[in-house]
Amino acid sequence: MGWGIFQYNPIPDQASAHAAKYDALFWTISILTVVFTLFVVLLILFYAIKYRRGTKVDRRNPMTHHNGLEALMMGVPLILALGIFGWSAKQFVEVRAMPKDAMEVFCIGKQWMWHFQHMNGIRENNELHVPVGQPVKLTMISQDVIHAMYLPEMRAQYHVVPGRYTELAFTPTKPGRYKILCAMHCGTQHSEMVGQLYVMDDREWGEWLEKGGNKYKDKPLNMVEAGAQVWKDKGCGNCHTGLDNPRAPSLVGILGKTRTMTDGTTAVADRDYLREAIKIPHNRITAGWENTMPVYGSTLTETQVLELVEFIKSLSVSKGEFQRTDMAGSTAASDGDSTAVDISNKGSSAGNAQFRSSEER
Amino acid sequence: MSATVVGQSSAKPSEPKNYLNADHTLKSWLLSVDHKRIGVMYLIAVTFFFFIGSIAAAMIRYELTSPKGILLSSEVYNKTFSAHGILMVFQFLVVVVPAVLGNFLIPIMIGARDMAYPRLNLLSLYMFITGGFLILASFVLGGVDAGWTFYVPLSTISETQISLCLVGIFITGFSSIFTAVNFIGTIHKMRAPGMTWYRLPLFIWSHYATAIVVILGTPVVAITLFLVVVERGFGFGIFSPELGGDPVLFQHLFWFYSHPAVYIMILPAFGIISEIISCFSRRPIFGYRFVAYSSLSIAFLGFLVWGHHMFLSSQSVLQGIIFSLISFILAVPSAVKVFNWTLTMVKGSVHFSTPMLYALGFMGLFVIGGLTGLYLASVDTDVHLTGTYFIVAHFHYVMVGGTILAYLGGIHFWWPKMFGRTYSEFWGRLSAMIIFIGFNLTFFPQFMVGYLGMPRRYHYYYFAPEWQFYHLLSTAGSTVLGFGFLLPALYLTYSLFKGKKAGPNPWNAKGLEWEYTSSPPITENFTQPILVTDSVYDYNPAEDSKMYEVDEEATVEDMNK
Amino acid sequence: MAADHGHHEYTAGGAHAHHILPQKTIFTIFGFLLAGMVLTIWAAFYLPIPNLLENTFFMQSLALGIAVFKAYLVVTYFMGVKMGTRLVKIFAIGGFVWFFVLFVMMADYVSRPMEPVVGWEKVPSSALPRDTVKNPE
Amino acid sequence: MSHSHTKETDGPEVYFQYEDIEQQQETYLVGMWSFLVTEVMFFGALFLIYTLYRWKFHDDFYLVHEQLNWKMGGLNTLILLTSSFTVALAVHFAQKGNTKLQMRCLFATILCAFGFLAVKTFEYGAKIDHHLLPNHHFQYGHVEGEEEHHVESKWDKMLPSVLQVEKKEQHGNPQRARLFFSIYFTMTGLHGLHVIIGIICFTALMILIKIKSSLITDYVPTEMVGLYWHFVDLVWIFLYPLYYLIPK
Repeated sequence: MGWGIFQYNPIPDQASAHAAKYDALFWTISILTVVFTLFVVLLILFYAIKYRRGTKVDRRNPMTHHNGLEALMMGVPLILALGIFGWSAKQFVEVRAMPKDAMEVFCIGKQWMWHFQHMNGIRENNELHVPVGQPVKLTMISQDVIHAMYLPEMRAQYHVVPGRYTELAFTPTKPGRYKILCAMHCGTQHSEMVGQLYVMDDREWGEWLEKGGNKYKDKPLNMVEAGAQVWKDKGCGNCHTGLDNPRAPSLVGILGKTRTMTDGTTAVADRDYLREAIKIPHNRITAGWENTMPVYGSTLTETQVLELVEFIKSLSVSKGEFQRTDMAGSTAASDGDSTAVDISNKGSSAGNAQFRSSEER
Repeated sequence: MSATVVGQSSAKPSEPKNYLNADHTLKSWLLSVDHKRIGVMYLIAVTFFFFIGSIAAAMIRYELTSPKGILLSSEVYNKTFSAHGILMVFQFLVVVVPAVLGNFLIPIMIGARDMAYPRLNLLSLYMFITGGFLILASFVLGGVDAGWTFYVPLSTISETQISLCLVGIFITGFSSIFTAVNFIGTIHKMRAPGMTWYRLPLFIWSHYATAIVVILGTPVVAITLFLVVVERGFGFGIFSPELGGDPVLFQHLFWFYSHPAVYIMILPAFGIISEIISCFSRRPIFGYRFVAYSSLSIAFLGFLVWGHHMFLSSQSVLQGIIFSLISFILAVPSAVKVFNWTLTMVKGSVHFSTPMLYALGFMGLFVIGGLTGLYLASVDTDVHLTGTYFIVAHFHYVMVGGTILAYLGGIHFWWPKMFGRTYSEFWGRLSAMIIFIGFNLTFFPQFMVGYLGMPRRYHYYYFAPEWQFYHLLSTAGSTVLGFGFLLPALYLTYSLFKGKKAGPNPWNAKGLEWEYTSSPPITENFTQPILVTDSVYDYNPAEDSKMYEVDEEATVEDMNK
Repeated sequence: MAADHGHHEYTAGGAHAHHILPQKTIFTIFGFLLAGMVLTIWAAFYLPIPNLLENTFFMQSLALGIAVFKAYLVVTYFMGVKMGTRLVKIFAIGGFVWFFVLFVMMADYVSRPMEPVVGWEKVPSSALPRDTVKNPE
Repeated sequence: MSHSHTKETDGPEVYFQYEDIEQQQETYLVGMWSFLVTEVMFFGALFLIYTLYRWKFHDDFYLVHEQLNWKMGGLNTLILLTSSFTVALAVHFAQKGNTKLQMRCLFATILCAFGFLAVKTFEYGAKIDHHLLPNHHFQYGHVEGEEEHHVESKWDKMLPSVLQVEKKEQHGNPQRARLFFSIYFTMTGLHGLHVIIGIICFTALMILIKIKSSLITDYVPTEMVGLYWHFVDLVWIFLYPLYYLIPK
């Protein structure tokens, strides 16, 4: 603590591309607020003192209404408000537009920890390492209650909702260590659901990647490999082969395709669609097939679903070769323990002591 | 207000009997259908709930002086802030002005003998108390840890006494619906002859707008909370994500009421301020119709902005932007009110008495509270600020700086009418200033710490010990504020027994309640039927000021009294 | 504050009872309501046009249309809005208008599919309405 | 507690806060209507939830709704429409001052209300026997490793054959079925609660008229309870097609 208590720091670090734009808007509104407040307060004081009882001022014919003045006091705030609205809405649309070239990181919120998983399979608890200058897109889902991923230095926040993927993008611009907070009350240890965001320069990032994340001795399976593991364990390939067959459609190249359902409706096969198709397959059936797929709603964790989807995504890359499914199955067969994809990361020494204790509880 | 007495006086010429001493038995109080007695009983009840809510607030502030907490476990801390929020919102802010001052004054101000449905009024008092005690029981039996917003699925999986608490809130909700039904019936149908809509005091206009909001909004939140109860109690799954239900739908339905609820809290306060400013500037309110219609338009627009609580809760971007736009437009009628109040002082004769000090304080704080609302109405700035102490500071500026200051102003204004005694002006002015200073000291630092990123409802902030500075300031301020709230409780109670007799119109104010009733009023309010012939607020500032010009020394003496 | 005596066709005398709904009207409305009920059920099961029977939107609109008509009859005649004061009319209409303000909420769910603006990724489809199984067999 | 206004008239009693009987009657009706607006919003939120979920999961709702007995629902519609009719008549006779016929109509209404509850008991009973009440006994569709469960409900067997419907297989997603039944039981349950409150109000009204209570001085109390009852009918007018007659 020490001297830190008396540190006066009016502005949190600006560590993302959006932060400076955000602060520009913030301080513009602040200036308007101060000007308006001073104007009104001084006006009140001026009139109150000028017209306090007993002063000798002209009090004849006090005005009871004046439509022109009313129009003015409605018009000026309205125009200013609309100006701010336009500015703000524009920036909001920008910040909610997910960059195409973003590095994708998956985030699972649960009581009371953040779990992150990188595309290359590195898993982190309550810590997130990202390279500087690279747009990062968090694809988030909650296992239990609603959380809010809040990165104050990035001026970024979005809710993490159960049953639905939400997204949050930011571009870190300054290396350093920043806060990850939960801004939505989520139960007893809400205030301990904090973590660190490490923004690293290219050299550090390379080293960190090389080590497979600084917490792991062995190089972990990447997302696709872990997904292949799940694929094999659950026997997905028994029905979903490289080509459409009477039992099941092929999943090769499915991501992003528009699928026609038995009822004639169409759906774009995005991440949410695939999650639903894995967890509650009978909800929507692709035209031409029957409702035969088992329900994996309770047997697969959110992490496993994410990995499986990444694996399915990888199938689309390989231009639909028939062998790919079998091949992928055999790649993962070498270290066939399915606990490797468990969210709790038991084998790792993730997080500092503070976070680990909260995780074990 | 000018009005003439018509017909022969049916009661005996004024006798010292009034509503307070009409009957002395306990039963005559507890089963009274007199709107004034019900108002007084509400006063006692809300003060009780406010006291408990304040203790919870004090515990929160004390706990936050250290980054690692001092006394409470996280579990107890969560229960404490939930208790604070639930009691203050549902048992205090939503009801305080309408139930105490509205109940007491509305029939008198419009020249009626009582509310339209006196027995319903009594029923709603007892529903309010029942609801309140169920809520308190839920705290005693284990507490509630989901915050006052009860977001699902947290509130459906929590193992605390949420069901009992929600049942209490449900009952309180219907209590405020019945009060609102009563207000609507009374204001529509019970006005004295000649009391046209544009002769109504603005206090009535704002209560009418409030009542409309209550009957349209409260049932929605009642059913929503009821659904949480059935989800907890029977396993029904209406918001459950596992069944395909949408937890965000709960937020939609919740804020459909709970944003308008903010206007339920603040609109009656606007009414009080209009009355006080007009009386102590000794002149009619500037732009009467604009102030009246701004109440209605706030009530109307207030229903279309609930989505600004949900910009980040995976609501569609398009809808978020539309809600943001309407929220910005909503700033306009509020600005109209503030400017009209300010201009009311022009060519007036301003008295700095206790209620006026509260009203001026209200205006200053409401301007800040309202303008900081712009940060949150604007979609982009909301991204960083929502869910932080910035929000906490903002709504306390509106709710405490707005509603509570106006309520205290109103209580001080109508206290002589309610109880026939005056209080010490010195202590009154002193407490108004202490509250103003203490309030700003408490909540202004929270804007700053919120901008720095301190999430609300956090128990610890050991990861950022530099925030302690702001929390220390805030806690120090809250001590001052608490002391400021304690003072009126003491000297007002003292005045009940030892205060000077007030006389029917101590402020020399206009309005039926001042000019045609005794202090305290008799049970039937008026001794004769009333016929209103002219508009409200016919003050004469020039003449009023002259009275003080002539004898300036006496004025100084009077002010120092 | 005087009552709004707009419609005098129902005045049937009697102390203070200005607007009494005639017995004949009550019976007629009851007949309409019963007919509406029968029509709803008949249409739902025995509509002789199979194409329409398969048309979800039409069937839904038909059933709801009849329900709205029945509701209109009940509100206007049985609940006396037609003979009521202007205030009662305002309340009756206002209540139902506000019922639809509640449905602004649907705009959130409806507008989610509109989201993909240039450069945006696909909107999460779990937020979208989708029909489910048509033919489970 | 309330003493009559000093004006001496032969007409109904006027409470002290009112000027005349007309003001009193209008005030009561305004109050009742503002309360009904509240009720509209109360059920409105439920209708909104229903609309949203049916829109999202229309086909599941269609499949699940086949578990409901549309004949019983239809019977209940008939009963409620009849009761609405008798209430309208009761108000008519109350306005004309024909207490005898008024009481008969009120009694018929109460009978209808009990009839409604009886039908609901059969429906709910059968649903509970089939494990369709969405509590922890809830079970829908084919369970793996079990025979197709065909629980016979004693409530179904007691029904006359006219009212029985063909037993449908439990198709559709069990989770959506649970969602459907959650909303179904909430909405119809709350509606049933309103019916019970209506019965209490009608009974109290009849007793007060019978003992010539000073509380009932004119037709307004009957009209107010009538308004409430018409509202209850109104809700069911929409509930019936929305739950029992979902089109494909």
